[in-house]
This record gives sequence, C-alpha cells and structure tokens, in this order.
Amino acid sequence: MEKKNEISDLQSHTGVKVMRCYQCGKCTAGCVLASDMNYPPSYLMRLLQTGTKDNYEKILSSNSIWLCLNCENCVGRCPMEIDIPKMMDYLRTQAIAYDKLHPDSKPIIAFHQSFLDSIKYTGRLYEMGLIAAFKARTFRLTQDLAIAPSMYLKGKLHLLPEKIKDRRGMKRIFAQTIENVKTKNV
Amino acid sequence: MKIGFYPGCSLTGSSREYNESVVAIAKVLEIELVEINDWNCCGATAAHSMNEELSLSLPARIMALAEKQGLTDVVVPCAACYNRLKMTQHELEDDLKRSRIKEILDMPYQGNVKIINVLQLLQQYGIDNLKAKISQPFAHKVACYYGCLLVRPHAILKFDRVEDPQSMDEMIRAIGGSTMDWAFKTECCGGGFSVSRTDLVAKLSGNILKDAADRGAEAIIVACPMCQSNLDMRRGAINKVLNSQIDIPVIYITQAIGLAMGIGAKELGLKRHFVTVEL
Amino acid sequence: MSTETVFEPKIVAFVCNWCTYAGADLTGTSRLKYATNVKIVRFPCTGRIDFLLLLKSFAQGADGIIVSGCHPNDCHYTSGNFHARRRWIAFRSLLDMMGIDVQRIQYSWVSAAEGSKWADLVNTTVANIRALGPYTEYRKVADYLEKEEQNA
Amino acid sequence: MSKIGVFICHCGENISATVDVERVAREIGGMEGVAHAIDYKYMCSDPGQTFIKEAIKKYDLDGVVVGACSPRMHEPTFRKACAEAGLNSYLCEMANLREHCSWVHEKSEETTEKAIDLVKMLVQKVKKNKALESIKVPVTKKALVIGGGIAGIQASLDIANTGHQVILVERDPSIGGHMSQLSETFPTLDCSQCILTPRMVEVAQHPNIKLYTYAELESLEGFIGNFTAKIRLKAKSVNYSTCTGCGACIQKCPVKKIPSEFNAGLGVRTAIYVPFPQAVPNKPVIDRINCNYYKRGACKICEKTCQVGSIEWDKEDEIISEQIGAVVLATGFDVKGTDFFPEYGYGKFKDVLTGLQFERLASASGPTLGEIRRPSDGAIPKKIVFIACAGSRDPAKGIPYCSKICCMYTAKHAMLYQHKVHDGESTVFYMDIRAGGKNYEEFVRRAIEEDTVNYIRGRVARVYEKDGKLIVKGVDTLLGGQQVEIEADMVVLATAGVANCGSEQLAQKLHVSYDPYHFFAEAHPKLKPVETNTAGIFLAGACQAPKDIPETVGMASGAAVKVAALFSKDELVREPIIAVVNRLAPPLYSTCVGCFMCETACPYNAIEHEEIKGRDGSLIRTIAKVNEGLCQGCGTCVAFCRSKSIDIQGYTNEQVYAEVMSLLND
Repeated sequence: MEKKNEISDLQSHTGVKVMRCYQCGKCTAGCVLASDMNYPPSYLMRLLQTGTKDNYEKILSSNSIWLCLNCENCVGRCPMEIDIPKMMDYLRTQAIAYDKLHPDSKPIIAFHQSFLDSIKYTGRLYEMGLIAAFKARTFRLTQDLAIAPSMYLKGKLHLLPEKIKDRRGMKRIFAQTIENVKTKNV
Repeated sequence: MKIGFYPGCSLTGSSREYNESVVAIAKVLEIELVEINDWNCCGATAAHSMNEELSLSLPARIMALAEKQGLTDVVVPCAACYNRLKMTQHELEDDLKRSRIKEILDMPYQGNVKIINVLQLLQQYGIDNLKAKISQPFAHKVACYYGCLLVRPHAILKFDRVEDPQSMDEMIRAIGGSTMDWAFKTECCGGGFSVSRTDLVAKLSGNILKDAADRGAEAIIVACPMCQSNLDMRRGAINKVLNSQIDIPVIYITQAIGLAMGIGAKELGLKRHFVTVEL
Repeated sequence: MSTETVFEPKIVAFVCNWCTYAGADLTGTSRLKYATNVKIVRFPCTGRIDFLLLLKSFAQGADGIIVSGCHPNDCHYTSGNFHARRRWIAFRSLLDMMGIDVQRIQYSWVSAAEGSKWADLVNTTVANIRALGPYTEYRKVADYLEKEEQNA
Repeated sequence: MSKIGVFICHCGENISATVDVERVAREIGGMEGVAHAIDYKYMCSDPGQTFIKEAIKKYDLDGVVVGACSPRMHEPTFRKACAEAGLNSYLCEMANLREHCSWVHEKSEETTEKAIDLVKMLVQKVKKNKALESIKVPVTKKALVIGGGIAGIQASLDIANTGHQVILVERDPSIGGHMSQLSETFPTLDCSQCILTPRMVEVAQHPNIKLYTYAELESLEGFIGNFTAKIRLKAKSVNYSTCTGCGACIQKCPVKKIPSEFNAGLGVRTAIYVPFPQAVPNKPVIDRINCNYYKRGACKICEKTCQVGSIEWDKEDEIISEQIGAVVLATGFDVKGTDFFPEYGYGKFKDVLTGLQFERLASASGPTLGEIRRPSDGAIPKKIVFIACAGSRDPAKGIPYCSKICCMYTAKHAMLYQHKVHDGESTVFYMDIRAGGKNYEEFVRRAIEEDTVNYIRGRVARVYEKDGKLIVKGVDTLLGGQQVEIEADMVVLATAGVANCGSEQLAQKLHVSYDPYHFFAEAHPKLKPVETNTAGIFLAGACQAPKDIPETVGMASGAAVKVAALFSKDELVREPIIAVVNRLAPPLYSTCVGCFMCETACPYNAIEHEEIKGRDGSLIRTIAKVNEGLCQGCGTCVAFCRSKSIDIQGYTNEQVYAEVMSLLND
C-alpha cells in the first residue's frame, strides 16, 4: 500500500506511475528546452521518485514546469510511456496554489491569464486586448511595438473584439472551474 | 461534399490568411463548410496550463454545439484547436469527467463528432481528385513542417507517423512540388510562448528555419497558425539569434494547393505574410 | 469493504493439467493475490470434462464455475480443447433451456505462462458471480439429473 | 472403511505463514476415513518422507494425501516414498496448498478454510483411487536435434559421443547458426569461426550423426521414447551425391545482387549459392525465388558449367519419416532489425546498423574483409556511436525484457573498433552495464580504461542525417541530465534478441508451451531448465531465452545428458493415466454399446474394435478397446461416452465426482 502524499495524489490524478521511470534520460535527451530548465524532465522524475516534500517543493518552485511546452516529444519516445506533459499540467495547477512561484512563470502566467480573460468576456480570443492586457500585467510596454502596427495593417488585428452570443454561458463555465476555489482537477 | 467547420480564433485574426486559403480551395473542390454557430475559443495552451476542468469545458462546448447542429464531421484547420478537441474527446471517454463537464456546461454532449484536420479532409477528398484540379503545378522544393500538435500524442490522435510524417509531403508531391528529408519536421517551434517568451521562440524556431535553409528549401509548408506566426512574424528576432538573413517564406499547405489551382495570391492571403512570398 | 455483508460465492474451477493448472502454479510462484472463493479441480485436459459434471456442481449448490484450458492450437493433446469448446457451445443452449444464466460459467484459456491472467480471471469471475447473487434454483437441475440417470 | 493418512507440510514458512497448518491437520484428523493426520516443517525432506513411510506401516494406510506444494513439483517424490513403504504409488495424492493457496492469499480464516477444503477434496478422491500398475514402453534410442547452431551442434556431438544415433535438422543450407556470423567472441576475443568450424566438420563426419540441412520438421507424433518425426527435405536442386562443391556454378550464376542472409544484408550472393566459404556441407543450393530459370524458365547457366551434371531442376521437396525417442529443440533466436525505431530513422539511414551487421563488418570473412567501412560510401568511420538497449527494456516499441547479451557484445564491438581504427572515437550510450559472468566485468573495464571507449550513461532521443553525418542527440544522466550531441559517421544499435520466426508454430507442432514472447517454456524455472512440459522434449540455447555462447553450450550439454539418461534404459515406465473400457462378467461383458463415439473423439487413434465371441466362436458384440501404447490419457473419449463405459485411470468419474461433492457439501 502506498502512503497518501503529494506523489500519490499526483499519481491518482494523472495516472502516471513515477516508479515506472528507470532514468534512461531519453525524455531529457529529446527535450527542446531541457537546457533552459532548472531540472530537466528525467531529473524531475527522479525528484518525484524520492517522495520527499522538500523535493516536491523544489519542483513546484522550479521553472521546469513553466518552460514545458507540452510538445509531447518525451512521452512519444518514453520506453515506459510516462505521460510527463500531463504531469506538468497538474504540477502547474499545484504550483499556482503554492506561493513560491519561479520568476520565469510570471510572464507565462500573465499571458495565460490575459488570454483567459479575453475568452471569459468575449468567448473568443481578442488579440488586441490580449496584447494590451499582457503589457499591462508585465510592464513590457515596448515589446512588439514594431510588429503590432504591421499586424494591424496586414489585417491580422481587429480593433474591436468579436463577441459570441452566449457570453453568460462562458461566464458560468469560468465561475464553475478556474474561479471555483473548490475546483479540484476533475 | 458538406462538412462542419471550426475555424478557431487565430483563423479569424492573426492567421486569417489560413482561413482565406481554406475557404478558397474548399470552393474549388466544391466542399461546403458549415461553420459551428456561436463557437467559442478552445482555450489553447492557456486553459490546460491553468485549470483542467476549464481546458475540457471549452472544447466540450464547441463539440456540444456541433452535435446540436447535427454535424457528424468537423474539420479543424488550426492544429492547436484540432489537438485540444481530440484530446478533450479522449479525456471525456471517462464517465466521471464527462458527467462533471456536462454539469458545468449544462448541455448534452455525446462525444461522437468526428474531428479531422485539413490534411485528413484532403485525404478524404482523394489525392487523385485533388490532382485533377491542378492547373499550375507548384514546382518548388519545400520543407514540410508538421510541428507537435498535429502528430502528437500519436496514441490518441492516430494521425500519420509520429517521427518523419508523410501526409503533407505526399500532398505537395501530388501538386507538382518536391519535398525533402529534413531533421526538424516535428520539433517544437515554441508554440504558446509566442508572446510571453519571444527569446525561446526565436531560439527554437531558429533551429527549424536554419535546417530548412541549409537543405535549400524554397519555402516551409505548415498546417498550424502558431508554427506559421512563430516562423513568419518572429523572423526578425530569429535572424538576430542566428545572425543571418533567412528569407524563406512560410506558407500554409492550403495556400500552396491554392496556388497550384491558379487561385490569386491576394485571395489566398499571401499578402498578409511578414516574409514576402514570391512563389 | 465490510466482508460480512458481502455474499461469498462458491466457485469450482475445472482446469487442465498442462496449461491452466500450470498457469495457476505460476500465479503462486509470482505471489499474485486473488480471491479465496475459487477451488481448482485438476483434469488431464478440458476435453475430459463431462458437462454433466457442471450440472451436477450446480445441483450441489455451486454459484459459479470456471472451465479453463490451453489456448486453441496449444493443447497438449492436440485437439482436446477443441472438442471441449464444441461441446461447450452445444451445452450453452442446454443451460438456457434449463434457465441457468450462462454468465455463471466462465469459459476461458489460460496458458502455463499466464499467471497474472489466471488471477484476473478468478477475481473478475468472483465479482461477476457476486453481482448475479447466489444460485438458488439448483433443485431444478437436480431433478433434471435424476431423470437423466433414470434414462441412462 | 478406508484408512487415509494425511500429511500437511509447512514448507518452511511458505505455507504456515498464511495457513494455520496445525488447524488443518487437526480438522482433517477428525474426518471420516482418516486414520492419521500430522503437520511437519518439511514433508519432502528425508525425515518428512520417513514420517510418511512409518505411518503407512504403523496404521496400515490404504491412501495418502500430502498437503504441500504443487503436484507438478513433488508428486513423484511422495509417490516414490509411498511405493518404498509398500503402498501403491497411485494411492498417493497431493493437495496444492502452496501455489494455489498460501502464496496467493493473505493470512486469514478464509485462507485456512480453503486449505482445509482442498485437503478434504483430495481425501475424498483418494478414497476412490485404485492401485495401478505403471506401463512399460520400449525406448527408441535415436535423438532428433532441431537447429544446427552452436546449441544443436553441441547437443548432437554430446549425444552422438554417448554412442546413440542423432538426426540433426537445419533449416538453412548450412549448419553454424548465428555463431558462424560472429567476428570475435567475448570475453577472450578469440575468433568465432576458428572455434566453431572444427565442430561443424566433426558433426558432418560423425558416424552417429545423420545431418539434414535445408530441412524442416513437418510433424511430430507419439510420446516419450516413441516419437515419429516427419521431416521435409526442401529441394536443393543440386544432387549432393554427385556434386563436388567445386563452385564453378556459383562463379557463373548471372543473378548476383541478392542480399546475403549470412552477411545480414550487407553483402550479396548469387541465386545458386553456398551461404559462406566454411559452410557445412560445402555444396550449393538454388534459391528458387530468385533463380532466373524458376522465375522465367530460361538461363540454366549453372547446369552448363556443372562438370558432373548435378543440377536437378525438377527435384521436389521430399518428406521422410524417422522413429526417434527424444527431441532437443535448439532453434536459437533472431535479432530485431533497425526499421522498427521511428526516432532512429525507421531503418532508412544506411549507416545505422544492427549489432549483427557490425559483426559482419568486423569479421574477416565479411563483406569488407574485416575493415570497418560505412555501407553508404565505404569510408572508414572516424566517430562511431553504439546505442545499447535499442528495443530491449522498451515496452513501448520493443520488448520489456533484457536481451542479456548486448552489454557484452557492445563492449566487444567498441573494443574491436578501437583496435581496427586507431584514431577513431567510439561512444556507448547505456542504461546499465550487465556484465555478470566469468571475466565479463573485467572485459568491460578493459574497453573503458585501456581502449578508451567513451561510456555515457543515458539513452539517445533521436538520430538524424545532416551533411553525410549522423547527428546523435543523447543525454548524460550522470551530469544531472546534460544533453550530448555527437556528429557520428556510423551508429550501431544493440537491437533486441527475439524468438526465432516460426517458433510459435513449431511449439504447436511439438505440443510444448511457450512464453508470451514465443520463447519455448522450460518445465521449471530453476529445477528443470532444459526439460519442457512434454516428456522427452528438451531445450538447448537461445530458443528458451537470449543467451551467450558459454551458457548455450552448457545448456546443450545438459540437454544431451537428459537424452542420454533416457536412452540408458531399454524401456521406460509410463504413468498408467490412460482410458479403459469396463469389462463385466457374461452375459453383460461390458456396458459399452459399441457406438464408437470415443473413436471419433480420440486424437491418437487409440480406440480399437474388440469382438466378443461366444464359446462357439459366434460374434456376440463388438465393443471398444483402448490401445495402451497409443493412448495418452487426455480423457476426451470419457466425456464423449454416452453409456459411461469408458473411463480414465487417475481421473475416473467416481474420483472427480467425489472431489466436486466434497467441495460443495461441507
């Protein structure tokens, strides 16, 4: 019987069995951002295998979980078919609850939040609004100043958002999921 | 031929040329695209990075609407949307998750709509039938770039080969072009970091662009708005990293086919690219 | 799960010596755990199994039965398991006629190398029979058998 | 009223840890008809057996039940003990309290109660047991060895040297198997052919060995000591009695571009060919699929060149029949190709090779005469990468098990490369180095320390081609997952060792069991590694699981000894587990009505017709009779018999009914 802890939660939630990993490193070998991560995927698997709280917190406060692009190269090549990307999704949601987020996560979360806000209010992605909101969140006022206008000129940016009719429905979805504090990932 | 159509946000905005080219060739091929009424955004990377239930609810709503509209097959040109919809369908085979998501949506959801990408649509239409519509063979040597979301995870998408896929290459050859063996067909371009981590996008997209250039590609062919915008819009940043001047255009498979059918560059949205397209 | 409230079915397994009996031995050497409800009766081959014996078992109050031997083509005696399978197909209709739920008999193949398959087979069968509940109409079968014996 | 003795074994703690053995003995002791019941730590031990023997005498027992391990393990042991104490051995039964009870259940009431039920069941059975006399059958002292690799060669020679006849059947045109393809062998680096070819010649010349090459087993019937094997001699299209093996035909054959099996596809051969120069027999066969004459009816150049007129165009496959007493299976293994690995290029890169292909490159008899050269352009690779576990230990794309030999041959390959290409750089990507074996670890250390092979602990994600180089993207997990990129000229995959193609069908022909990977299954993982579950059929070498040469040779000799032991007697005793038709006093004679349903059911044609005649010789009735020699005791006839006149000894209706009744009415 395995004892109830962060790892067992992660396993029961994602269906990943961390002990299946025999540390061959194939995931890391093929990971496009491994060299930018605090802990490359295989190392992260090993941290999980130790089952200690310290190592689990190391992971939550690392940039690895935020730099993972979910490109699925690792799981596609893993001899043991360990779904690392699915695990990363889970770890990200856990990290948000945990207050020591790695600085690298800030712009990424900011982008995601701006993105989701746009969907919440319009039902679709309002790119102009997204960029504006993102700048506001990150104070990267100058970024993309060069391309934004030409995007507009090429008809790639709308000044006004497209809105769907059933915006109430959208709000309800958000209220019951991401805004619902009790929301445990299914 | 009549089929459901989910354009997704990019195709109405930053990648509208993809939409334009899809619509343009569909017209020639006499495929009627029936857009899903009041469709919403699939949530893309943002949703599944932040909250699983949300990442399932958004695509589920889209498919529920399609069902309500009586659509049995839906074509999804955007690889990201295609991937999210397929993954959601898979996840919701689990009864617990399905009932929870139905409760969130409070809409009926069967999960039996067939989700296909543009390449699958063209395969269904038939490569030979496609050939019949070619008036100006696309006589160019190109690198077909599939990216991640179109082919992975193979176990769930079950589309093409996981490494070195061929479906786009076959199509290019069918319209008179030549393709190449190259090394970055399915490596990631940086996807969702387009805005948040342009530095990483420049690095990853750089590797891809360089390999294609080294092997003498005249163009890179894609079927994903994220790949296209990273390789095209971010070209300035990329060339800085590589410190070189690579000016290979990045065009959609549908644009290539459109050109071969003799459709005008403007109608195919080729004027909207950042890297000028002269093919 | 509180065992006292759960119905513990009586299940007899008729298995062949070469494949399934050996497979069940492997389950043991692999230390895989399964329910105690099933008890194995060893036969040289499933071809030996006289299906009247199964009726007898029901008549004597068995709630369920497992019949398992070698996979097709793997029979130690070339064709015994084929004969068993043919007879089983015929036998099923007889069961229907007598109002015995076919689900009470689990017919399967477990090779000498399939220790884990045996454990799964036992556990799923026990679960299924538990769901079906105790077999109560054995009197009917008993009467039928008495008639049979008179005829014979 | 019967007097049964019951003996419950603790098996050390294997049984007593989860079963309350004292209680089992106590409750069984109270059973009707049980005269004596005890429990003891090790029943199979000498004192344990003595308990049984003494009890038989003291209580004048007429039946014994031992509650211990599986009868498949110790039934012979305890039956022998009973016989020694004067009790007919077939009055002894075993209740399987270990494999079927203590090992598969947790310690609990239920477990102990199940144990009690199992013992009761056997007590009720044994009450119905009858004393049986074992059957004596003659032994045909001739062995069939299937497969002419090192395993088959060793087994054949060892059996032949005990003075017994051997028939060696090889599928290919020559014996030698994989070993003949190897360059040098670990851990001594002596040349494979130098040690193998003398053995091959010895086989060909041995007076007790009949060699059939280019032949396959068609069918096997019968039982231990008395098999009939049908062997298909594939048409060689060359008459070996006249052919001198001069090779002129091979020189002249116009079809020259057929990939050579012997060179693992790296070399080419002709349509009429001898697989390799040292082949035994050193005479050619015509490969009819590729021969011009068989393809389009014209050519016949070989016939024109042949001085002695040995070409036989119309020769057809021939099926011969041999009487034999034992079989040794030595069909070896196969290697997975490179094409199943997507990330290593689906086999499309010419310079990505399998280990076996590298052996051919390194071998003096190979396509490059032992020089390491790239198949693509013939250049000498200056950088070479070896990838271990390419398919092994890979449930997703390959096989879950460890192929065992790869760690050693990869070290050998790297070493050979360094010896042949002095300015070369070799890298090995590995997960673990499994070098258990005499002088094996030392060998690997030598590769690393003296031959400067660069060992990197980690797997390779992918290999791709660029500017004529193979870019290998790997990782060094010992540096916390640092990525490693190598521009290699050649990549060698240590692909998995898998069961030989057709092994499943062969197993079915022989009625031996096989594992999920189609390797043949041994009778017991520890104590019967060379026996199969089918008496008289033995295993040698890699057909049971991947093995290196020393292990294979050891196992082959083991199998040979088993055969020799079997042949050391003129007749062997068979269990009398056979069917019998009941006989009664006149006027009934038998309840058999002569419907002969049994005859239709019997897989062995063991049912004969017996005429019952009156004193005046007039025919009264014809009833079924079982031929003891042919009956194998499957009992199918019993299930078919409407009048319940045929029954099978050891599993009679009475016995099995008693078992079932006991289980259900407690």
